[in-house]
Amino acid sequence: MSSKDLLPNDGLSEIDQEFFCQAPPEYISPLPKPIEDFMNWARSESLFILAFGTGCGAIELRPLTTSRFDMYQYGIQMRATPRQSSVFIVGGYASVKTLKRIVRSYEQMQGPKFVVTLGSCPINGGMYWDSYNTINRIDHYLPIDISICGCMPRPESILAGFVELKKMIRAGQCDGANLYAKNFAWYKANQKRIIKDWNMPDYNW
Amino acid sequence: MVAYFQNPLNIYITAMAAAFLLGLVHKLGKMASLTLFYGALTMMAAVTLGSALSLSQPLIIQTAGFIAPLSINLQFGYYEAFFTICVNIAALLGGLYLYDYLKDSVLARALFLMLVVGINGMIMTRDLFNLFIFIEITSIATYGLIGLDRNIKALSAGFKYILAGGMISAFFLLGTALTYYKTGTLNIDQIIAMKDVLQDPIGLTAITLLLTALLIELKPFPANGWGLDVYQGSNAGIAAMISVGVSTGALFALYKLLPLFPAQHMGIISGIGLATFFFSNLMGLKQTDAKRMLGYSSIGQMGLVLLALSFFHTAPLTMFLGIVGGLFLNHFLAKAALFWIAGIVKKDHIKEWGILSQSKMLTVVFIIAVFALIGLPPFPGFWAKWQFIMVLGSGNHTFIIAAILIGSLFEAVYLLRWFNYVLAGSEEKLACEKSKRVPVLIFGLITAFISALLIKSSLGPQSSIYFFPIAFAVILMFVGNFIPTKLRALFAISGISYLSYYVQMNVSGLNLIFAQMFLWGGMILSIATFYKTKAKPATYGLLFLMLASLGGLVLSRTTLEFFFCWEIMTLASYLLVISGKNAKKAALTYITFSLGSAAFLMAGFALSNSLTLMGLAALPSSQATIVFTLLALGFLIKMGAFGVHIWVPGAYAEAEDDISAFIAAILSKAGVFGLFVIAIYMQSTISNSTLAYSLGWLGILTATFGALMAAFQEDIKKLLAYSSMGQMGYVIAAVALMSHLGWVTALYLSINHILYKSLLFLSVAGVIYRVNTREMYKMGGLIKKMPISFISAMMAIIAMSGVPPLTGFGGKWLMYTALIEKGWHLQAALAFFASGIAFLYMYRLVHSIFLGQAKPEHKDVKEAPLWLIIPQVIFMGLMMVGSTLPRLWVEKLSVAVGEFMPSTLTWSGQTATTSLGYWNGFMVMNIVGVIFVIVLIFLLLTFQKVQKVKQFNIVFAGERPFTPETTHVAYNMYAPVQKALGGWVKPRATAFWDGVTEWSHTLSHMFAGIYTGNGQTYLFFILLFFLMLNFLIGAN
Amino acid sequence: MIKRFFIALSLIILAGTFAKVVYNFVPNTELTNVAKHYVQHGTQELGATNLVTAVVVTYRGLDTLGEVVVLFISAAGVGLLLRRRKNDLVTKEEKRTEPSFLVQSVAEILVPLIFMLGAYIFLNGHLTPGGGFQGGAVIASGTMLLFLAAPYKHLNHGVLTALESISGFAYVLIGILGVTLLGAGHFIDNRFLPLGELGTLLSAGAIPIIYIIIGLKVGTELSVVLEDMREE
Amino acid sequence: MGPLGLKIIYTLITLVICGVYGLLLGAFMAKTMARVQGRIGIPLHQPFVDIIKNYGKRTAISHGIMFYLGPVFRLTGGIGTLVFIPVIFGSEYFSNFSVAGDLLLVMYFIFFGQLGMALGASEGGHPYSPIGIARGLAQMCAFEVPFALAIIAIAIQYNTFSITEIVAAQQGGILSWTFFTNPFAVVAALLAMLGMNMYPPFSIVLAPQEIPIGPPTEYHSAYLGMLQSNRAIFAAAKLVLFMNLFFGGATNFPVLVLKTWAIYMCSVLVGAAFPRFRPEETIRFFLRWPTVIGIVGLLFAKYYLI
Amino acid sequence: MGLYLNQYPLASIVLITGFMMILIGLWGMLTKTNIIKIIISITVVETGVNVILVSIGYIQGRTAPILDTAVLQIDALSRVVDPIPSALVLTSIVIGLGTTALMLSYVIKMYRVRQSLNIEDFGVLKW
Repeated sequence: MSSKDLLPNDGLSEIDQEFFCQAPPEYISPLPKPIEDFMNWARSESLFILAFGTGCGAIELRPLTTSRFDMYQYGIQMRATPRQSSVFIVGGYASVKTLKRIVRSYEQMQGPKFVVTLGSCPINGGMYWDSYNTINRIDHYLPIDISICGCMPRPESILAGFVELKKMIRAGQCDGANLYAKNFAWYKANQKRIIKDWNMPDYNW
Repeated sequence: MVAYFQNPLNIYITAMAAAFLLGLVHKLGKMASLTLFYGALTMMAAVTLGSALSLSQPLIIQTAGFIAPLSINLQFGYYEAFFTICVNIAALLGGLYLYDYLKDSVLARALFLMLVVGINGMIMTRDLFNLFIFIEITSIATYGLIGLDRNIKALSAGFKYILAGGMISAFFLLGTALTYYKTGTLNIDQIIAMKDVLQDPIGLTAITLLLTALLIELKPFPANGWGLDVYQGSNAGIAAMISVGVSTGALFALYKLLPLFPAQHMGIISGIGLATFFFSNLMGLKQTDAKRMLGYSSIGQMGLVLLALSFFHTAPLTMFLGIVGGLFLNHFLAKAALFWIAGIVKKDHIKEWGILSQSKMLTVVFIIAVFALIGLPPFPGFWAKWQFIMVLGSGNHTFIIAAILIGSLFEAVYLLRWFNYVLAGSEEKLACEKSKRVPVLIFGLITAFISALLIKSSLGPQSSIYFFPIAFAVILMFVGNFIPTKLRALFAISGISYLSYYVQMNVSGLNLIFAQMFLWGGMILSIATFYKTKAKPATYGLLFLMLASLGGLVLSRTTLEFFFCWEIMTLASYLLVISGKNAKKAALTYITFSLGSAAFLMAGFALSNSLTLMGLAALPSSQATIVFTLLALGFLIKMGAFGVHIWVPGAYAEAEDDISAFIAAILSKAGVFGLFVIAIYMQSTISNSTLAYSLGWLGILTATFGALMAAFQEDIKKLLAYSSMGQMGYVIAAVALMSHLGWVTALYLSINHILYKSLLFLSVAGVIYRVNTREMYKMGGLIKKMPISFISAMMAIIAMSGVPPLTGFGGKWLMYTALIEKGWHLQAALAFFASGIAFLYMYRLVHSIFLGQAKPEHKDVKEAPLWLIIPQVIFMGLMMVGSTLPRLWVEKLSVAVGEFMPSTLTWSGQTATTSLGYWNGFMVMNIVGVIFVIVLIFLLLTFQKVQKVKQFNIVFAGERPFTPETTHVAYNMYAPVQKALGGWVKPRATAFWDGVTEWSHTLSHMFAGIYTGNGQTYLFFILLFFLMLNFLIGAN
Repeated sequence: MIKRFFIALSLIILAGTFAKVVYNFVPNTELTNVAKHYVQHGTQELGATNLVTAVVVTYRGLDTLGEVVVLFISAAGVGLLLRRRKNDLVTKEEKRTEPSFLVQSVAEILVPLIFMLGAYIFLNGHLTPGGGFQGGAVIASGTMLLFLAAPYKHLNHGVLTALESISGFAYVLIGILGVTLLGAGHFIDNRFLPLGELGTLLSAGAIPIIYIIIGLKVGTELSVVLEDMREE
Repeated sequence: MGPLGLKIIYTLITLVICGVYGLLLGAFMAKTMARVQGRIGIPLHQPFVDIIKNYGKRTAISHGIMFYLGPVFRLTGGIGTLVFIPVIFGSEYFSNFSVAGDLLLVMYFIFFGQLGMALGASEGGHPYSPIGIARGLAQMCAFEVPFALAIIAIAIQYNTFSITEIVAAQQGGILSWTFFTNPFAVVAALLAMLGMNMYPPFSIVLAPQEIPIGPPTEYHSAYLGMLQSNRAIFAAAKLVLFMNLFFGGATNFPVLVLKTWAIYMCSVLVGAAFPRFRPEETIRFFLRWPTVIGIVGLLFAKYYLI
Repeated sequence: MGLYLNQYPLASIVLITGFMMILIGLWGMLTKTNIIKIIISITVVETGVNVILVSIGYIQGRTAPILDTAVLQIDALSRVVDPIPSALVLTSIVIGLGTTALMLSYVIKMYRVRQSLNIEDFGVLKW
């Protein structure tokens, strides 16, 4: 598939085309096994969360930084910029409006990157399943690594989820970025179906 | 026939015969009478010239077959010859100029002829009563001619003139009567011989009356309101004749009678002259009517001539002609030309004078005239004023020097403000008859010719060094219209190359270093000027002139040569600045401060009593302190030191972009050179003095405030300008250290400043050329479009900030070492602060222009033109070499300074060692290079995939940026700093100088208030003037 | 008022200065050296019995030439100011009052007499009190009377100008004749003509001629001035 | 292997030691902060893991050449600074390349990395980068004043700019340290160091809550790894410099660790206790008391010590 | 020195009259606003100067310098007054006449333009 067919960037005006990069994401093959394993360990031990509260669940993240839960001891830190983060947390229901920001922020993170969802809504819409405004299945739009259920999940369960995520990373099971690159066309089509005012590039580097 | 031309009496005979015949000949037809008129004028001029040329000794002409005192005699000596030549040539050209005016009225022609006769008579006659008659002839002819314009202005002005004239003639006649009563003769020579008889009350009253009358003819302050009205109200051609002709007659008449005046009271005359000069120019400041302004200037100049006359009326011929004659000639040529031009322009208000710029030739003459009046070289006024001031200096007439210099400055301000209006241009068409244009041009040519002669004669054996470059520059300026830009540039560069070769052959040591800075720097920078497809015609000539004058500065041995070059440099740079698009206001500020600087220099040189620069070394210390202060102030102004820096941003910013580079990089070093010169020669006095200490503080303050102000600029060139000011501050401090290390530092910083300021200004010139704005926040992201410009700017700021490994660090290292070695610790701390502040603006510069967000309108911007890139590459290369092998040049500087004081900088290998520390530039460069490469390789190896992205691919809180303008952080970048330190850089200096301007304008207005326009008031002033004179003479 | 006070004050100071002059003034009892020469040798040298004339016309001839010039340019100035020019708006001539019969008839008688008197005065300038200027002025007064008598009568400008021109030029010419005939330094020397017998009309060299010329010139010039002023 | 080779090897050893030590200090700082807040805090190896992870990122972006080179400049600046400082007094090899220049070189070389980084970050095009840099530069020129005053006081006191000689002059007992001979200068310098280290209350540059996270907003992956490496090395270099100038230097590594740790604690403890200044407050602060203390120190040196 | 008025009454009276005329004329020139009056004042001043000139040339008890039958050449030296001041006065009168004529023509023209003879109305040019 040539990049031209895939990325017309037709949501952008002519002037804007100049300002955005047109390249699609690529599949990046892992390093040789032992190095990759070591790296996976490092990745699992150094989880930088993008501090982007996308939904009501974000309120449950805050206690993690406090002395009671203190996620820092597990190597989990908050980061203010998606460039430096490796974990994206969809904090509960994702509205149509938020989805655009979620997609852009996610795409701006550098791989390997992981997505964690909190609560029921990202899984099936939860109590908002029939809302005109809420995304029902977030994994149609982003490759999800782990979903933590509950409405909302308590901080303890979030921590448990992170522990699970770390295990999965160490096992090399979390390869969302490559998945996204592979199924890019599908994801993009889904996203564009929902987001009507698509005014950003097709892939947000 | 030859005899005809050799007898001055024929001037009168010709004129009178012609004048009487005119009426009759007119019956034959207009052509006939016109021919007669112009024929007579020509013959008069020819007779004057012929008589003057055949003059072997002063000629006494007796009349009526009797020897004086029985009859009236005339004298035609060297002095008379000089003045009559001036007058008669002016009359011929003035008559030509008035052709339009005179062709309709035969009476007017007769009057004009008689006016000339009157003036000639005033000059030549040696009989007191005859002088009275000639004064009356002149006056009445003038009254009549003024009435030619029968409008209310001319009429009321003329009537006031008649009133004043009536009073003058009453005074003169009464004086004559009393003189005759006391001496029994009317022959001036006899009266002078018997002047002891006049030392009683009646005699003194007689003398006072005569002098009052003649002085009033010269329109002294404050009894000169009528004169101003006449200048303003009458036709320009007539005003010109009054200004250059009638005044000449009066001046010479006064000169004749001056021996009568008690020598111990000569100070009164000086005082009158000085007050007239000073106050006229002060009052001229507020003037907006062109002719009245010229009137103020005329009166002022005559005041100056009077002042000179009071000093030199007994001086030998050469000195008399050199000073009084020079000042007079200057006024004569310039004022006639200006009045004539005023008549061509026919606009009262100076704001409407833009129309003049439609005629290039007239504008050139205008400039020449204005510059001549200001006293810039090479025009006659410069030489005369220089000699005059030098003589005053040797007599310790400090007050007079100050008043003259301040008055000159006032004059310069209003004349140049006028020039600005001329340059403003206008849509209106300039109608100019050939008969009016020709005299103006001829006067322009005469001025140029005399100036050329004066260069040759005044500068002595070395003069050709100065003469030929100027000639070359002038030619280059004039051919500017005819040959293509590139060719002119080529000529200029080859000229500079030859000059640099020549200068380097002839100087050594410190001067050689400066010569190389000026000329090599200038040469490389000249390459950049190729980028303009179409330069203004005069640009290259001026550029060459500026660099040549810098070369001359280095060569100069005498104070005159130095000052000459300094002023030429001022002149050339001023014209270069003003050729910028909106540079007029800035250029005015620039030239005002430059002339102020020149005034300080002149005063300093005058008080030093020394003809050579070397002579400065021999001054006793009390005198040396004053001289040093004055000279240093002059140089400091030119360097834009703190407090007198307000010209800096305007001049740098508004000049054309490539010219700014010259001014910042090269021209600012002239002040450094000057400072060095005086520091070297007056080393013994200045070392360890409070003066040097204050100078050091001033330097550091300049650095601090320059940097601070630079940080708050939005205009890229103003930023650079303030930055230059700051950098010059370090140099000032370094020179003030008066230590070996300090001077090496100063040289090092100067050279480094040339390197990085050239880079910055050229880089910025390219940017401005491409994006057409100077506001930094309107640029951004240009690194991708103009990578080389970026690299050059980046190297420049690294060098400027003093970050190793580039050359800047050497400067900082030397500077701090030198400061601390000297014990100037607090200064060193402040310098640290200043260099910290410098980071602010340097970052701002590079970020706002080259980094951040590119603007859509700059989509198609290309790299700067090749011609701008070439010199940048050269400078970058030089900088790299200099950074890597600092010993290569620092040692040379050290040796050059070592001539004057023991070296404290030692070398082993590439390591420089001082008493405080050590520095190995070579090693630093290598270590940094190696580390950099290793780290870079490491980074390259670490990456798996790097995607090149574009400017909007940035983190934007989940959104996307919409416009580059709102995403680019550049405007008011240092708002927090401004909040914290903005109070330090409130425009206090500007406010101060604005205050000075306002005050002088208020004063100007206040004093001008005495000219109520009422003829009676003027008469009253004349009466008071007499009473004052009488009181002064009687009371003493 | 304050202005007047200051004027008065300064005039009082000036009066003080004058008083000092008057106080110190010793009237002459002897002629000055120059005057002595004139008185002793004037008559022989120039042949004029009226020494003032000798001084005016020859010894200080340049002054007189200047004087003529002054008068000439005054007249020219008046003409320049008052005479109509091409582009002037033509104002309607004012109505002038007819002179009385008395004036008219007296003028007819007197004017020729006045002219004659004038001529007499300038012709005898070297012998008796009087001279060119005085004569000229008398002639001009005749013209004045003429104007009063005949308000609408215009003088012939052409003739007057020619007369004036020629007489002026002639004066200069006579001056030059002194130089050409007697050599350098003899400008306006009357002695190129024989001095004649002292006390006769045709004596004193060129002085009578000069005075005739001056008389004519002054007369015409003053007449022209009067005419100009009237015509305005 | 000539002396130069040996020197390079020792320099590398210094680098490694200082790098590790710097990272540990960083971790220690975080840990201390956490303890102050009642948390357990990160494990001490966390910074190492972070760096490894960042170097191991699979993708990266580049905004352009200067963006790319920014971290390179930064790290070069850090390493260079360390290299120009003699680390262990009395050891020829651990004096590294301090023969290339004296204290002034070090002081100005500090800017090398900062300047390069600033330019690189600017090319990223992110608006927060220049804001952060502008704040950083403003803060820098403010804290430079007390620091410069302290440095000059030292230069007066020891009449040299050579760091080795300054350390040499402080040998011979604890009381000959500058800390005791001229406490004013040292206090001024330590106050300046608070600003230099950019911990609260002077953390206006990074200010995660205002301008997340200032200059390096766009930096990630290996860039970030390099910046983190530099942070460790540079911190160590600065501490060594302070130790050398004010605390008598160190004759071996344990002493070095002890002294630098103590110096570091000043920053850490202050940082843990204070909220953040605003930029203009920062500037005013440094130009007020620290400057006064610095001037006192300078005058003290000038008129009392000599 | 001293006051010689008593010794030489005629010359002194004339002299004083001359100075008085000058002062009176000046007063008129400086205070009268009517231009015609100013001109008259000027002529008064001029006349005053001429009177002084005459008085300077006058020698008590002598006659006019015309050498005819009344005054013979031989004793002319002790009989006549100084001819020079007379000559000067003659010239000065003529010059005064010329100036006055010119002034009057100015006045005529000025009156035409402004319809006024007040000098204060002609201050169009000032400062």
